[in-house]
Amino acid sequence: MEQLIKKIKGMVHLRAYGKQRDDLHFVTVDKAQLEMILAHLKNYEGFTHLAFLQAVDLLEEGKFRLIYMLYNYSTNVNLGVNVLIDRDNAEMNSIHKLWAHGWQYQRELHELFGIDFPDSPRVHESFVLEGWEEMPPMRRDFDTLEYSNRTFYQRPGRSTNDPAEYMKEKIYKNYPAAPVIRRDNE
Amino acid sequence: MISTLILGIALLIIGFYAMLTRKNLIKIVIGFSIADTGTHIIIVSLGYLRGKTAPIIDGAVSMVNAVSEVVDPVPSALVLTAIVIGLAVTAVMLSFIVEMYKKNKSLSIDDYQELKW
Amino acid sequence: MSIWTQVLYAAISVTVATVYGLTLGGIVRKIYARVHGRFGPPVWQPFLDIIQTSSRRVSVSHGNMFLLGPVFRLAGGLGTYLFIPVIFGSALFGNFSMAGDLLLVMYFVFFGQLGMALGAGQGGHPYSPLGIARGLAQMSAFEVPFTLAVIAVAIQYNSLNITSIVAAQQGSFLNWTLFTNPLAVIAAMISMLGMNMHSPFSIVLAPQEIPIGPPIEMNSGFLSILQTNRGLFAAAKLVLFMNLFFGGATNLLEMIAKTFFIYMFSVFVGAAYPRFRPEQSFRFFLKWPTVVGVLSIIYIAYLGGVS
Amino acid sequence: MSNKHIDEIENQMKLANESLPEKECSLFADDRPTTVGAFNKYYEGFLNWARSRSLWMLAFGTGCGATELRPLMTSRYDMSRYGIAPRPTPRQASVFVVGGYASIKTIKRIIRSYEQMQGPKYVIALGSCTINGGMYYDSYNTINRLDYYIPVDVYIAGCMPRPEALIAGFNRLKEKIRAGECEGMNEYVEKFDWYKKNQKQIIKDWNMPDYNW
Amino acid sequence: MVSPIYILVLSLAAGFMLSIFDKGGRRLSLTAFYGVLTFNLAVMVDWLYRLAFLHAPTLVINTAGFKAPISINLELGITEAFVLLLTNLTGLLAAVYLFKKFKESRVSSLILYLLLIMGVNGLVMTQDLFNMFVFLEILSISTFALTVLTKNSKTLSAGFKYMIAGGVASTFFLLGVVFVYYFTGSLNLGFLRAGQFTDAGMIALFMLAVSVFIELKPFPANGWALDVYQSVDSGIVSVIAVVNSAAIGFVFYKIMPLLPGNFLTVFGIAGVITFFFSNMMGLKQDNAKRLLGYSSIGQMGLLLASLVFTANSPANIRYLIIGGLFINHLISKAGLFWLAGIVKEEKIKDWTILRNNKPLLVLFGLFIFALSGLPPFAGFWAKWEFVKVLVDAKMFFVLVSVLVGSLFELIFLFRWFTNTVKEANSELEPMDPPGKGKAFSAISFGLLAVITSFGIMRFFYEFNWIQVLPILAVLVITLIDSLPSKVKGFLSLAALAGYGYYIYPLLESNLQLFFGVIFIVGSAVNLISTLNRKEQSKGFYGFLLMMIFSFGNLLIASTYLEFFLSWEFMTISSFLLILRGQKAQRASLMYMIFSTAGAYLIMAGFSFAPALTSSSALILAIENVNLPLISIIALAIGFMIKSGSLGVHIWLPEAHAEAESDVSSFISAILLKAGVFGLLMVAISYISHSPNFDVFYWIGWIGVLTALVGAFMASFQEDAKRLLAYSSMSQVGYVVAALALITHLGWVTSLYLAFNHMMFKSALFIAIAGIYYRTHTRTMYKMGGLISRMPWTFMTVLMSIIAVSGVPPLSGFGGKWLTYTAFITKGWYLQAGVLFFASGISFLYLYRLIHTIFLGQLKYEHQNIKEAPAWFIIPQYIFLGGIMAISMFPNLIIEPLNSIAMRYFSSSIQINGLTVISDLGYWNGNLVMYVTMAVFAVPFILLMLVKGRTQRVKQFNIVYAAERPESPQTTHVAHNMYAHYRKALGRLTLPRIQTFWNGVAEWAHTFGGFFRRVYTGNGQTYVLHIIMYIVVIYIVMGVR
Repeated sequence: MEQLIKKIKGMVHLRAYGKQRDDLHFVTVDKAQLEMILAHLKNYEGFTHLAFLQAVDLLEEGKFRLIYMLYNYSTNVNLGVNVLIDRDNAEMNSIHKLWAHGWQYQRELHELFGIDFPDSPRVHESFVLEGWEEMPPMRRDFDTLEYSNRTFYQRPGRSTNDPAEYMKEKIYKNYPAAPVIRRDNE
Repeated sequence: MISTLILGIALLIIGFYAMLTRKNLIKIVIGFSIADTGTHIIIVSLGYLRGKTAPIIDGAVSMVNAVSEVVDPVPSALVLTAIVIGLAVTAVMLSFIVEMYKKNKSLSIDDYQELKW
Repeated sequence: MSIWTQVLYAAISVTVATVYGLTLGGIVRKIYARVHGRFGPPVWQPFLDIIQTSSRRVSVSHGNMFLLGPVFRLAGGLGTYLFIPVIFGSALFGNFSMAGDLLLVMYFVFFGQLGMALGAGQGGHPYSPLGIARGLAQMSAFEVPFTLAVIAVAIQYNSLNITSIVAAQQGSFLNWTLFTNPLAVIAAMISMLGMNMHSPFSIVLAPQEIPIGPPIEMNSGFLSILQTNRGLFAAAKLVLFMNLFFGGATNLLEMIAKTFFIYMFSVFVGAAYPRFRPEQSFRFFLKWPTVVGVLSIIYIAYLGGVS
Repeated sequence: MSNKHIDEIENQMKLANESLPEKECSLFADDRPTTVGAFNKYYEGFLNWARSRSLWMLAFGTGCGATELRPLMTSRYDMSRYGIAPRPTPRQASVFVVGGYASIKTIKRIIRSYEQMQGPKYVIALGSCTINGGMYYDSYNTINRLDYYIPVDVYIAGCMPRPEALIAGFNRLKEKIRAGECEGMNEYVEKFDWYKKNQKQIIKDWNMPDYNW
Repeated sequence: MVSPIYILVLSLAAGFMLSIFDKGGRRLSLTAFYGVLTFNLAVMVDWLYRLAFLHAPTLVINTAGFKAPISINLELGITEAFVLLLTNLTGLLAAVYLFKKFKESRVSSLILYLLLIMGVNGLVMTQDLFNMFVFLEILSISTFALTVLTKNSKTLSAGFKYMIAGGVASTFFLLGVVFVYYFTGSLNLGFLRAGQFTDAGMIALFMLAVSVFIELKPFPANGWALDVYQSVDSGIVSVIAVVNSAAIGFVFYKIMPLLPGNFLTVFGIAGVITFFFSNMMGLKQDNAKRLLGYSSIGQMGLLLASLVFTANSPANIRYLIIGGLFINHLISKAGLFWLAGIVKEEKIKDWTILRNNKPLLVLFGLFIFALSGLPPFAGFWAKWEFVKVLVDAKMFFVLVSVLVGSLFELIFLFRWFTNTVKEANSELEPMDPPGKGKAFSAISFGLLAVITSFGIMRFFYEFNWIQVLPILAVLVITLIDSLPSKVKGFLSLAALAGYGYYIYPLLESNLQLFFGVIFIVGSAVNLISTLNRKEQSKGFYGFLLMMIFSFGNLLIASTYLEFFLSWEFMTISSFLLILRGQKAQRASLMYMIFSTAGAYLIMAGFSFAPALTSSSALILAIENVNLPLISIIALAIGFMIKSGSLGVHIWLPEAHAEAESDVSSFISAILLKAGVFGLLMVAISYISHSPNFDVFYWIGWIGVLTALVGAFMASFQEDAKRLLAYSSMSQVGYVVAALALITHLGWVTSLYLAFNHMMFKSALFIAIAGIYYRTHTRTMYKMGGLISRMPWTFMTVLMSIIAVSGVPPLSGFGGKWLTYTAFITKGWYLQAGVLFFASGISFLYLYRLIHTIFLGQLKYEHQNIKEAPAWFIIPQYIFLGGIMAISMFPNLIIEPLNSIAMRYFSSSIQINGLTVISDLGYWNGNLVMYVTMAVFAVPFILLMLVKGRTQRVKQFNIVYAAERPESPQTTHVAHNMYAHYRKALGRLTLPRIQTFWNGVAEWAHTFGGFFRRVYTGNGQTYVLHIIMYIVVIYIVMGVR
């Protein structure tokens, strides 16, 4: 794995590298070099499978982090390739030519985060939200409660209980406290 | 008579052989001519009677005993006609060859196979 | 017998048969439930269902053919039943069997199926024609052994007249076709599995793949007619089988007893086997049952099976 | 009444179906549903009794609560003894069990299916989500109150309710039916415009006729 | 009264003078040229008139003042005069055809042409062998020279090959002449007798005969001729193919009496082989003129064979055969060569431009029909009689070769014809208008063909006018073709009524009457649907009337020939009707090929049949005829081809599907019944005698399997008409199978089914025609939901499919009941089982038909279409009325059928009131109908009670898994509807028979392609062929 990271370092500007587990690593690369490195990883390093493509809204930094999670079947290693893109007018190159199913993720990201992927097939069609008109709902500055209150009819008298406390009070009032089971790995 | 007959047949066969094996158009016509000549010799030899003379009634053969002295005149008459006809056919053939040579600049019969099947 | 007496008798006979057929359906559901270890619905649940569907206040129709589809279906069931003499020697249950013989009955079966297919077709739902296509194809397959069996019976009794076929089986139970011509009975009983469309031959309704198939658009009153027919038609088929192969019946009790056991055959097979795929089903009927049917004809016609 | 007048009234009876493309307008029925009243009391009572004993449930799992419907069919809980049977098509079903939270996308299908059921028809709403949104009360795409979109006969609270609770709910529904209180079908027609307004407010991509016959 | 010697004199003189005349201008020389040719013709007309009508004695002209054998004498008998008349006529017309050419070319061509004609005249008339040689050479040399009338590399090389071959042949001829003289001392044919030739003399005769034979281009020593035919100018080649061949053929005819029997047999067989192989090789040919060359060679071979094999026949028959073949060859071949010159396209596929010129197209068709030996042209009669002669002489090898060869010829000719008429060709170049002379010649021969045909029919066979009526109908309709289509339609209907009125008294038996109803009444009702035609429909009604009249004539035909003639008329007219379809090229060709194969079998079958003893209609007279087994088999297969039985059915779906939609109903509902009628005829003869081989048992199996396979195939069709076509095949399979039972009940069944099929299939085809008229598609999955747009048509289809399927209470059930009862009574149990299987499968295709068209989803483009026009609806409901009538009152039809069958068998059914009782069961159609109505009413009332308030919804209001349908196209289940069935049993529907016939065609083509490789194009090889051929013939004949 170190070799691979070295190789990547030699090829592109590696912004960051992190190891989460033995089989899960993350690298962060530049937006412009993403496609190249993905193609390389797919074609030469055995990361043939795009497990998912997901975005994280880094509201404070004004960025989206896109995570291309790749998987290598022969070594059973996951490699997340991260790239940071601007939050305003977010736009990214499509990777549907590398992984045909990528278009579906990109369509989803477009709908939920408002990240545009020009050239990606059917990217502007609605995905799960049929006829959504507001700000993309997964952006963190979207106030979902406010939206819910505005859109749906609330039933008055709603209250919330912690289920454990509630059950203790209602059902198990007369029972002794449950024994704490100690687990070895704790 | 037999010898001329054999000669005729030989010429006929030579002629046909030439027609079948030579590639040159002119040679084929020559073959045809030889065969034709062979035919003519066969005709004459069939009409020939040993010790008799040509069926021309002149001083040598009198009118009276012509029947006993001359060979059968009919084949001779036939042959004259046949020679003329053979000549005509040969002439037409040669004229064709001339025209063919003009058109295609070749005298080989193998070059005239565009019509087939 | 005047025509009105006949009509009255026919009405009584039809009512009895329908009630009987529906009850049988209820019993079957009960049996299935008990096999599963459940309590199961009450035996009269089919009647409740019919009342429920027919008491819907509104219904939806896709057109005249859709409207007539269930009518055709029930008319087919009624017709089939009405041309079969139910109880041997009984005027009450003799029906209109003087109008035609076994062939008429066999072809009248198609009347309802064709009409239903047309009605369902006008529903416009893609599952309907899918189910019908399966049903017709399966029908063409299971009719082969059945026909061969019927031909064998016709040869055996030298008649296509159901009454005389029954008459020839009277006397001792050894005279039943079941014992005189067992091969034909085997072929016919296997094809009955297909006819009843129980599992493993339930490819037409097939709730998982093509949710209930042809009647998918049928609703309210239309559905209640179909349910009624299900009871009546089941009874008609059973009576036909009883007449052809099991010596017929001389009284109502005998009829009920015999048909019940005939029906149980397909029920038990259905409870035990999973469903075929369509093409497996067609191939199945055209293989062994057909061979058995041919053998039965050979046995009867050429090997002197008729004693 | 003049012909013009009759035409006008008839036009009022028709639905606009504005969200359909023009070429499809002729492919959908555009009639407005009407109320159909009960028969006389005693006969209707008999029918209601039969209806309550033969509840045909639309086997359409709209949310996570539908998981609880499966055990209901098994030998342990055996709903068939109450005359409850699943039907694969809304045309034949009489009870619609809404299985928990209903996202906007799902509510559109719920409305379609509900309208395609033939009345009298009943709705059992399953789980807290259908009552007030439950744990999804603040979600941007899950409705909070089902009864604003279709008439609901019985709510079964819980997250999720156990099969026993479901049976209890069904029994409650039976009682209501026998009491002749389940007129959701007519209610829907009477408050048709209100329901449609609510529905259309959240379903932006309508793309179906205003009433799905 | 001019002595024919002047023909020679004048021709020769004119030949010399022409070059002088030409100095005075081409006009003058041309006048002289045509003058001489006209003079020749006039002399021959005069002489033929004298010899034939004034019974003048044979003219003998002695030359040089001596009598034969001293002098050369000419003879002009009636045969000579006849041949010369035709050859001179062809010569003149060919010259007219070549007018433009002659005007421009050097005068020597005129001279050569005159010499050629003179050579022909001399050759025919002369009685002296050597003189014959001289004329032969004159003919040859002038022909050689004329081949290069248009000079190019091709003609030159072809001419050269021709010369070499001709030279070799004439060498042998000369040798033969001399040897004859050597052995007999005489050269005069009149004085030579066969007996004079000793064994040694045989060689002389052999050389003589074989060289003439070589000149007649036997296979395979004929490559040179083909090259000439292909390359040389059409006008000249018509002369070579027709006039030269005729003359040389006549030479052979003249020396025939000298030849011993074994020689003749060998020559005859060689002729047949030539005919067979040249036609087989023609299959592969795509060059029009070379194709005609193959055909010419074949025809000459046939002519030779007929010369040889008819030697023992009565004179009038012999002259009909030889003369018929000769005239036919002469007219059609010359005509076609001329057309080839007019069209100026080498490749067959380029002949489509002929479509631009309708009269020429008609002419082309005329010549093709004549050449194929179809009636009413001379070749037909000749072939009919020739086959009879061959059968009588038990020359089966020759018979088979002649028939198969003829079939090959027909195949390539009709491929050419259909290609010309129908081949899809987007850019149709305009055709140059033909020169006046060219057109004149061709048209004259077209007229001649018609005149000779009528002559033969009128004077030789003395046919009643009714037998000729089909042809007359075509002619009359052609005359009034400019009238609007509707007027013609009504006139045709009136004509049909008149015809029906006329033949009604001629129908002596119920059987004829029954088929008369199917043929005439059925056709008349079907004809109503054609009244919808908006366009002019040129020729359509002519062919239609021709077909219907031929049907009628089949019923009243009283001799084999009349029957066969009507049969062929029916084939021709139906072929032409099918050909009118848009893409009917392949379909019509296949139809023609199969029909003709069938016709040849029928022809052979009739030839084997013993003579008729009574003069009533054939269908009745055949009772007393004991047909031999071979005749029964041949006839049965022939008729089964027409009824589309399994194995020979592949024409059927194509023809039904591709014919125009209002024609298909005729083909299916009525044409197929003609096959049944024929088969019935065979069966009638069969039952009254006790044959030792049970043919009909196997026919029964074929019928049963036809029913099964037809039903299978129908289930997997996407094309509505193709589906109905296979359905027709299946239904007629039932008819044939029931007929093959040869029992009373079987025949009742068969006729019942036939009648029923006529009605419902007509109704269905007309319904589909109406739908096609509105939707412009036959592909079923492109339709759907039409029930709301075309309810009347839907009703027809619904009733019809109930009638087809056999569901009570409609008439179809009667058919099923009768069928099974009949089969079980007969003891054909397994067959009954298979039939039941077939009837089960029929539900599949019937449902597919009605569902995919009428039910399901209506397509966007059909949202606003209208009901079919009334002209389509009216006949449908007439047929429906018929179906309802016999459903309600089956006795209406059962009783007559019972009486028909009782003529041949004792009755096996009782009719008790309204109940039909068989040995096995009973059936009361009337009661069933009432019960059905009642049981239908009960649920209906019930439904009305329980259905509540019903909302009528539209097509997209379906429970689509809580979604809404995307589009009607994707929601309509129609395409490959029985995919699962195909998966299970689709192996049974593999087109094995199609593959088999494709294989046969492939083999024939391969053989043709293989054999024609002998024609290498090398002149030397051709010489080798000739010499080898002579050697082989020599060995075969065993000349010592």
